Amino acid sequence: MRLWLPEASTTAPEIDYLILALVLISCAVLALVFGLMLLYMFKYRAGSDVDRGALAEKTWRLETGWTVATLVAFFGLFLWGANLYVRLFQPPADALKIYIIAKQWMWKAEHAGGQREINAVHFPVGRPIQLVMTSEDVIHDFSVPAFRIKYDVLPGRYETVWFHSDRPGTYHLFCTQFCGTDHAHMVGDIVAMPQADYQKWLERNGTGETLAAAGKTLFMRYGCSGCHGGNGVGGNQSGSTVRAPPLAGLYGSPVTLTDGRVVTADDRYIRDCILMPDTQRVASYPPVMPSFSGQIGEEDLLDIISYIKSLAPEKPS
Amino acid sequence: MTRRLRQLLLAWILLMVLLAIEFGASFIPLGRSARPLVLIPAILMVAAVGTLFMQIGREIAVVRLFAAAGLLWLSILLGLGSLDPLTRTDYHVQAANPK
Amino acid sequence: MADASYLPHEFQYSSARHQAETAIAGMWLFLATEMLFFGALFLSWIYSRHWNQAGFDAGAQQTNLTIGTVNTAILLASSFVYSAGLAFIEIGNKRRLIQCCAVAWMLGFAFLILKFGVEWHGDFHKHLFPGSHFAITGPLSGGAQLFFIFYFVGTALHGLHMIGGLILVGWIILRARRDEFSPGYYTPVAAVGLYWSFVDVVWIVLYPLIYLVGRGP
Amino acid sequence: MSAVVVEAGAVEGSYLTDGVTLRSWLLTTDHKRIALLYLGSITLFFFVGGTAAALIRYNLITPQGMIASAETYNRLFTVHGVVMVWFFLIPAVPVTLGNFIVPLMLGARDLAFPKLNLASWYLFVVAGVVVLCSLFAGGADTGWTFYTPLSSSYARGHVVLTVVGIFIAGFSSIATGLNFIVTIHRLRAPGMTWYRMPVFLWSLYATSVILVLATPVLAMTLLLLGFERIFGIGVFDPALGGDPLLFQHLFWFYSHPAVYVMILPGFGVISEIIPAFSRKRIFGYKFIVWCSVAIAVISFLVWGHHMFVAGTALYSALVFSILSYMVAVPSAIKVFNWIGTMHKGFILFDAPMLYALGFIGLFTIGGLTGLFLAALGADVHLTQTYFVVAHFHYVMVGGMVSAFFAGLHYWWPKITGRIYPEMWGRAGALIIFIGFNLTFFPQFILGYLGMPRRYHSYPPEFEVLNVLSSAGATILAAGYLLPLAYLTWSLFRGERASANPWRATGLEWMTPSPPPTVNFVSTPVVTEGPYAYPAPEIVQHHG
Repeated sequence: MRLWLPEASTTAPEIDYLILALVLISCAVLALVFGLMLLYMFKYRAGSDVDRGALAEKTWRLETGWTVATLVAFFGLFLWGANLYVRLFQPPADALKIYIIAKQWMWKAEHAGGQREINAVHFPVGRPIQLVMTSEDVIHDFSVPAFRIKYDVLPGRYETVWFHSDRPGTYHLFCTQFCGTDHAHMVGDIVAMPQADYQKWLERNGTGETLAAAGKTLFMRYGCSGCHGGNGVGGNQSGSTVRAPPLAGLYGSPVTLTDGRVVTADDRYIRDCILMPDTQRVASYPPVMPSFSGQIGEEDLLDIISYIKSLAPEKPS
Repeated sequence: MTRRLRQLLLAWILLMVLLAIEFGASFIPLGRSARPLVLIPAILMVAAVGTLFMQIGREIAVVRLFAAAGLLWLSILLGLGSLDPLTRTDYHVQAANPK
Repeated sequence: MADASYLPHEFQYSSARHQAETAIAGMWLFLATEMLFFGALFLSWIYSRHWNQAGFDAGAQQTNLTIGTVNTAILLASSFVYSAGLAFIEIGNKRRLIQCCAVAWMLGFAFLILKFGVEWHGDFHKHLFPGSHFAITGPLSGGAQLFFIFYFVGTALHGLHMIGGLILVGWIILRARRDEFSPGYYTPVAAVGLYWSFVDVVWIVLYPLIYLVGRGP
Repeated sequence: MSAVVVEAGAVEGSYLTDGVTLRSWLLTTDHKRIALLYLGSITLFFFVGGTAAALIRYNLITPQGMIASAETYNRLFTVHGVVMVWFFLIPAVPVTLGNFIVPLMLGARDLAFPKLNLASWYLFVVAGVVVLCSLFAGGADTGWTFYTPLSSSYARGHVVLTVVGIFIAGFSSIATGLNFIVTIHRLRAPGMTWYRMPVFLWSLYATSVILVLATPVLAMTLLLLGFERIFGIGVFDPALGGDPLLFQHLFWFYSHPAVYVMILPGFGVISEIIPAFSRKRIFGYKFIVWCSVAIAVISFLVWGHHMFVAGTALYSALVFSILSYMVAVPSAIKVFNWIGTMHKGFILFDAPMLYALGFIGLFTIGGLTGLFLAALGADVHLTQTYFVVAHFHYVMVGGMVSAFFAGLHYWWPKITGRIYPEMWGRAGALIIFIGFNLTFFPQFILGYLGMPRRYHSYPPEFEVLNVLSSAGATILAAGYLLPLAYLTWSLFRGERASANPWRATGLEWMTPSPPPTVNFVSTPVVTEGPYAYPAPEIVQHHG
C-alpha cells in the first residue's frame, strides 16, 4: 500500500499545498465540532448536576461571529484555488505540443514528427508540454494524478492542458469520465524522459513522414489547394479562380472576422474554420468555403492543421 | 356590459396592438445579436395576460410570491445557464486593431 | 371570491372560501413549475442559436409566418373569451359561461388544426423535418436542423398542453351544463382559466423565438 | 381561521384501525396512510439499491474485479445511482416522515390536496415499476448522470426506459413539493405563525421549493435526451452543432439542488431531535430557519462546480466556485447551532439522539470535504475520483440516511403506536456509524491517490484500501438490516406508546399515538414558539 502520490510536475506541489491547507482547516474544524460535542455529551449528560445557570440568551453576536469567520476563510480559499486554476489552464507559449485523440477505449498520441503511439505518451522533461486533445466519440477525460491535472476531452472541439515535469519516470494515465463498457481499461502510461532519451525515442519511432508532410498530402487530396493555392499562398495569386485567404504565416497571427472580432489563429480556430467555416468568416473574403464537417477524421484534421502551421510567412516581394 | 368585461375587451385590444408592434418590429433591420430585442413586446404581452386575464393582482398574496419565485428561478436558469456559452472563448480574443 | 362560508368543503379547510383560495394558489404554483419546464427548452434555444446563428436563422426563415401570426391572434382571442366567461359566472350568468367556453374551445381547436393540420403538414412536405432528407443542405444544414428540432419539440409540447387545455375546457362545459357552478362556487372555472391563459403565455414567448427572431433582413 | 367542530364519535380508534380492507389503504387520501404506503415502497428500493452497492463493493475486492464482466459492473453502479437518488434519497424523508408529520406539526387535518398526494404515490409506484422493468431487462450503462453523447448515441442498455421511469418519478416529486408548500402557507393552525413553526417544517418548505422549481428542468432535460436517443435530434450532439455541455448544465441545474433535497429534510429532523433530547430550546432559531431558505435559493446558483474540468468557460468556473463557497456558509451555521443547543442541556442518549449525533459528525466531514471540491485548483485533482464518491456518500448516506433513521426512530411511536427496543436501536446507531466510516473514509485516500470512480478494475496499488472499504461495507450492511429486523418486530410485539413518550414539544405529540384519522379532536390553538422546553436552571432547581 502506498499512501503518497509522487509530485511529478511543477504544479503538483502547489496543488498539494492547497490540499494540505484544506486538510488542516478541516482537522481544526473537526476537532472543534467533535471536541465540543463530546465535551457537552459528557458534561451536560442528563444525570450530571453541573451548573447550567446563566444561559447565553443573546445568540446574535455569536451567530454573526462564526458566519463572518467562515465567510472570510472561504473567500481566502476561493482566491487560492482560483489562482491555481487559472494558471493551470494557461499554457506557456513555448510549450511543446503533443496531440491526443481519445476514442472508446484508447488514447492515441501524435507527435509533431509523425510519431504515433497508443495508450502511452512519451515526452521530454525540463520543458512545458501542451496537449491538444479531442475525442472521436463520447466525452473522455485525460487525467494524470501524478501531475495533478485532469480535463475532459470532448468530441467536436479541442481542449488543452499543459504540464512541466522535471522527474523522469512512468506515471498512470486514466480516463476519468465514464465512457462506456471498457472505461476502466482506457488507461495508459505517461513517460517522462530526459531530453536525450526522448530524442532517441523519437528517432526510433519515426515514420519518416512528419505530421505536416502527411498534412500536405491531405491538403491536396481534400482539394484545399484548389482555392488556397498549392503552398497555401492564397487564391488569385496562384491563378486560382476563387479568392481565398492565404494560409502561409496564418498560424499564431491575428485574424479579423466579418463580425469585427479579432482572433488569434490557433489550433481551435483553424479546426473551426475547416469544420464550421460559416461561423468564422474572415473579413473581406466571400463566404464560399464549404464545411468539411463529417468528411475529415480527427487524425487527418490534426495533420492538416500541422501542415498549415508549418507554412512560413511569405516574404514581401 | 360590466366593468370587468370592458376591462377584458381593452386588454385584448392592447394585446393585439402589441402583437402588431412585435410583428412590425421584426422587419426592422437589426444585427443578428440584436434580433432577440423583438422579444420585448412579447414580454409586455406576457405581463398583460398575467395581470389582466389571469388577474394575479386580485389573488391572495402568496400567489404573487409563487409567480415571482417562478420568474426568479427562470432568470437564474437562463442567466447563469448562458454565462458559460456567452463567455466561452475557444481562442483568445484580442482587442480589435484594424490594419 | 364571493363569500360562501355556508358551502361544503373538505375537512382540513375552515371554509369553502379558504379551500377555493388554496386551490387557486396551488394552480399558480403548478404554473410556476411549468415556467421552469419550458425555461429549460428556452435555454436550449439560447445554446443552439448561440453556436449556430446563421444556420439557426436560415431555418427560421423557412417557417410559415402567416399561420404563426394568425395562430397567435387566435390564442389571444380564445384566452380573452374564456376570461369573459369567467366574468359571466361571477355574476351568475351560466348561459354566457357555456357560450364563452364553447367559443374558447373552438378557437383552441382551430389553433390545433392550423398548427398541426396545415402548418406541420406543409413543413413535412417541404422536407423540413430534421434527418437525412432535410431540405437545407450545405454549411447551414446543421444549424437549420437544430432550429427545426426546437420548432418541432416546442410546438409539439405546446400542442400537448393545448390538448390538455381543450379537455379541461370541455370538462368545464360539461359541468356547467350540469349546473354545478354558481357565483358562490366556480373554482374549477377559474383554475382552468389560469391554465388556459398560461398555455397562451407559452405561445406568446414561442412565437417570436420561432417566427420572428431569425427572420432578419 | 376558525375551528371546525368534529363530532366526538368520529375519532374513535386510530387511523390504522379506520378501515382495514386493502381497498381502504389503496384508495386512502389520509396523509398518514399514504406516508406508510411510501415507507413500504422506499424501503423496497433502499434494499434494491443496497444490494447493487453490496455487489459493487464485492467486485472491488480484487484489482481485476470479482465480477467477470465490466458491462455488468457498469450496469450495477448505474442501477445503484438511479435507485438510490430518485427512489430513495430524494423521496425518503419528505414523502414518509414529512407526509406523516407536516400536517400534525401544523395542527392541520390533512395536506391541502389529499387526492394529489395519493396520485403522487401512484406515480411513484409506476415510475418504480418502469425502472425495475428496465433493471430486469438488463439496465442501462451510463451512470446515473446520463452524460451525452454516451447516453444518447453510444450506450447499449435500456436508457430510454430508465429515463422514462425517472421522468415519471419527477412528477411525483413535484406533486409532493407543491402539496407541502401550499399546505404550509394555507393550513397552519390558529396562532401558528411562521416563527412558531418547528424547524422541520421550514426545512421541508425549503426542500419543496427545490423540488417544485428544479424538477421541471430535469423533466425537459430527460425529454430532450429521450428524443435525442430515439430520433437523433442533435441538441446535445456536436456533430450537428449541438452542445454536450448544455446537457450537463441542465442536468446539474436540477441535480445539484437535488443534493439539497436529500440533505435539507435531514437538517430538519436533526433540528427536532437535538432540542428534544437536550431538553432545551434550539439555539439560534431564526438563523437556522433562514439558513434553510438561503440554502434553497443558493443551491440553484452553484451547479457549475460539477463542471470545472468539463470544458466550460473560465469565467463561469470562477463564478460558480465562489457561489459554491457561499452555499457552505449556511450549512456551517447550522452545525454550530446544533452544538450550541447541546450546551447546558440535559442530554439523553436514546437511539434517535445517537443517530443525530452521528449525523452531525458525518455531515461535518462531508461538508468540509466539499470545500476541497469547491476550491478550483484542488478540484482539478480530486474531481471524478473516489474522493468525490466518499464526499457525497458522507453527505447523503452518513448525513441523510442517518437523519432518516433518526427521524424514523423518533416518530416511530407516533406512527405505529409502538415502542421499538431501545438497546437494539442504540446498537444499530453505533454499528452504522462505525461501518460507515470504515467503508467510506478509505475512499478519501483512494481519491487523493488518483483512483478514478466507476472503474471495474484498478491498478494493484489501490487494493488494500479497497479491501478495507469492502470490509466496512459488510458491517454497514449488517447495520442497516438490524433496524429492519427490530422495527418490524416492534410493529407486532413492541410496547404500546403513550401520546408523548419523549416528553417532546410540538403539536404532533399532543394527539394520541397513533393519531386518529382527523389528527386532532379539536383544532389546536398555538400560543407559543416551538421547543418550549423549560430553562435548564429552572429544571435544575426544581427537578
